[in-house]
Amino acid sequence: MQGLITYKLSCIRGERSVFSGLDLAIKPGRALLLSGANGSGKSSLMRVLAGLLPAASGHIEWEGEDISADPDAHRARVAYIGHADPLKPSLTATENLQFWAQLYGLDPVVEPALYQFSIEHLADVPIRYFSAGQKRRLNLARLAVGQNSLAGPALWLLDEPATGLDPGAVSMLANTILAHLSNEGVAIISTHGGRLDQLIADSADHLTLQTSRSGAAG
Amino acid sequence: MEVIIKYLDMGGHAAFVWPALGITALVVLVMTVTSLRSLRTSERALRAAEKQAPQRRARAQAPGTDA
Amino acid sequence: MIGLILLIRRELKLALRGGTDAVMAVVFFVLAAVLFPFGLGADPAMLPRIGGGIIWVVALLAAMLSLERMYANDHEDGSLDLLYLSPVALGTLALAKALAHWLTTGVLLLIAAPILALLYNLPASAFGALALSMLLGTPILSLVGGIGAALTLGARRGGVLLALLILPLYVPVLIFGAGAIDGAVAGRPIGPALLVLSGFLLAALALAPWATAAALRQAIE
Amino acid sequence: MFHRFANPARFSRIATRILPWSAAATIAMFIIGIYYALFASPADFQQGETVRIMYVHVPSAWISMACYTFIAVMSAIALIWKHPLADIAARSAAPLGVGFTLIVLITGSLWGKPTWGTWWVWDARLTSVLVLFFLYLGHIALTNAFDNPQRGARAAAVLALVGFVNIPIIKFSVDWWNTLHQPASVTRLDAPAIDPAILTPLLLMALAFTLYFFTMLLIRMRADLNGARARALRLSAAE
Repeated sequence: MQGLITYKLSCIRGERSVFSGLDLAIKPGRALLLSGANGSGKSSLMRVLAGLLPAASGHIEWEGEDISADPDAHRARVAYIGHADPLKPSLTATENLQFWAQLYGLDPVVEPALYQFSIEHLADVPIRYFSAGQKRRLNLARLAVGQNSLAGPALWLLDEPATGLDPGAVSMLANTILAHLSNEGVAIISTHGGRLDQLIADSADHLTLQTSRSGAAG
Repeated sequence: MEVIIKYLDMGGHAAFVWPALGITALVVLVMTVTSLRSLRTSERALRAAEKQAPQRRARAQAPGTDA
Repeated sequence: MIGLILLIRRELKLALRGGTDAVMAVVFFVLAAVLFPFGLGADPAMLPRIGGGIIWVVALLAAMLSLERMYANDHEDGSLDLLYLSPVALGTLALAKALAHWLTTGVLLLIAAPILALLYNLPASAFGALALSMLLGTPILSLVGGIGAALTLGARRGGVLLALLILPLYVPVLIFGAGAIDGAVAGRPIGPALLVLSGFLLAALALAPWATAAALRQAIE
Repeated sequence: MFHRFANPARFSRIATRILPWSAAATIAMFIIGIYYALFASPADFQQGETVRIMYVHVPSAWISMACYTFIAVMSAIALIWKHPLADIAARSAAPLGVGFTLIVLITGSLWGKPTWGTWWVWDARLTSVLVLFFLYLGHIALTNAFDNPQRGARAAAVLALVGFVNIPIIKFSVDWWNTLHQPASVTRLDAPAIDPAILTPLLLMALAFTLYFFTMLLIRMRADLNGARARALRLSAAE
């Protein structure tokens, strides 16, 4: 079991090099906690690993296979949480979750996921009445939807997932992540430190991205 | 003199021929001036940037060249 | 295919619950067309001659009103990233978006068009040409418009820019759409114009999702 | 072939070496071309002296169309091979396209008044060129509409290709529309054989315009490359 490995990965945003020569190796069942100052390239790295952003150079392997060999298969194994919550204000919590589950070919029974993040009482409430923290919980509940099926994504890419969460919700998130890791899943989590790091510390490695010193990518 | 006036008159169509040629010359001139000016400003910006970062990567290339 | 249906259903649901966008487009359509006689005079002999062209020009502008939001919401709230990561191809997404846009805009314009035909005193023989040309032409507006909407994602001054990009590309639809109606008013055969419109529609169905997908790909990066 | 110029730094060096020559050739050709166009050629027996407008009008029309084709080809290269120089070439050519299209429209109008008796005819060609003009403007506006220049370049590349597919369609539509609305009242210059006395200055001016386009393109591409390099240097210095 090899998990996720990157070789000499580099990324250019606009005309600026955000990181270069990045080597990572994460075994199944482990998480990587990614820290670094603003602009150090955490989000860009997440997007490169998800396949949303092409790498300027280097390559990424999953279980020993280059992901560019089969991008569709790679996308199918990725669960991505970005900065924004991709939820539609006019749809209810259930409808929002169900849409993503169906689009990703996952089991559209979403109640357990709502329970997992303690928002089951909001199941039929349109998102426009949600607070920012509640929206975040619902977005994270997407992770729980596919979790227990074999088809569920194996690679979780969580870009500052704990933003706006109260301590209770952070524990729920930590439990969800730990359950994922115990299923031999891989998670990469960008963070600015805090409770989440402590809660999953036993299963996680740390990496601090340095702000890129070379602005030119020549 | 006669010849010149007759020539400038363009067979009675001076009001069309000369403006047409004049506007063409004007557009060509504007394109030339803006192109040259952008080259000048870019060279100035490049020199200023090179002075700011002389110690490091003085021969840095434009981005994306190693992709 | 399942993805296509799923996406269209979502768009329609969002349009139904969310917004008055579609209704506004139709109101604009009628209102703008009503303005022309005030400017041009209401000579009952002239109105049928210019009616087809005006209805089509106004339809182009009305269809464009809601184009800007086509992908913008999904772009802003991160949905576009997830749509891209899903097993559904971007081309399918583009097709679903265009079809949903047509169902919420083009179809309503199609329904409202006979009202304008009455106001413009079009002869009864032209109603068929009007309906058919709108039926064939408005989906092209949505398909080609989708390219523009995807291209201007995240741009400054997106709305005006979108108009600048898309209106020149709409010229052929305008020519043949209005041509069919004019032909019917003047008693010429309308078949050729409608056939050409169908050809455009097929070409747009084949090529526009592809171009939109390429544009979306750039927007996601 | 691209690999020879693939490296922007090498391109800059080559461009620097070519520029004086192409600039000199442009000036020389303009002098010869203008001499032929204005002095060494007779007036057309049908159109009289207004034929002299043609010597700038027709070459500009050729360049304006060739320039769009050039942008489309460069856009395809930029999208398929992600070549940075292709983006820069397309971006640098577009304002020149606007300039030449503007010349075509204005000189066409000034030629039309004495020849057809009106400043503007909704003639198929004129209308197509007008649409081309708007396509150029849209291309430039889109290029500059984003904070990330690369995003602008790629979006504009997609637009250029979409526009390129559309130009024949627009042309054909306008032809059709024109036959419907406008009886063919305009006798055009498309005589079977053009008098060599007219053809010579025409070709000379076309050559001059082409050289001019090429020279300006090199200048603009160098300016663009310098700017990108300066931005990259400043970013590295700021960190």
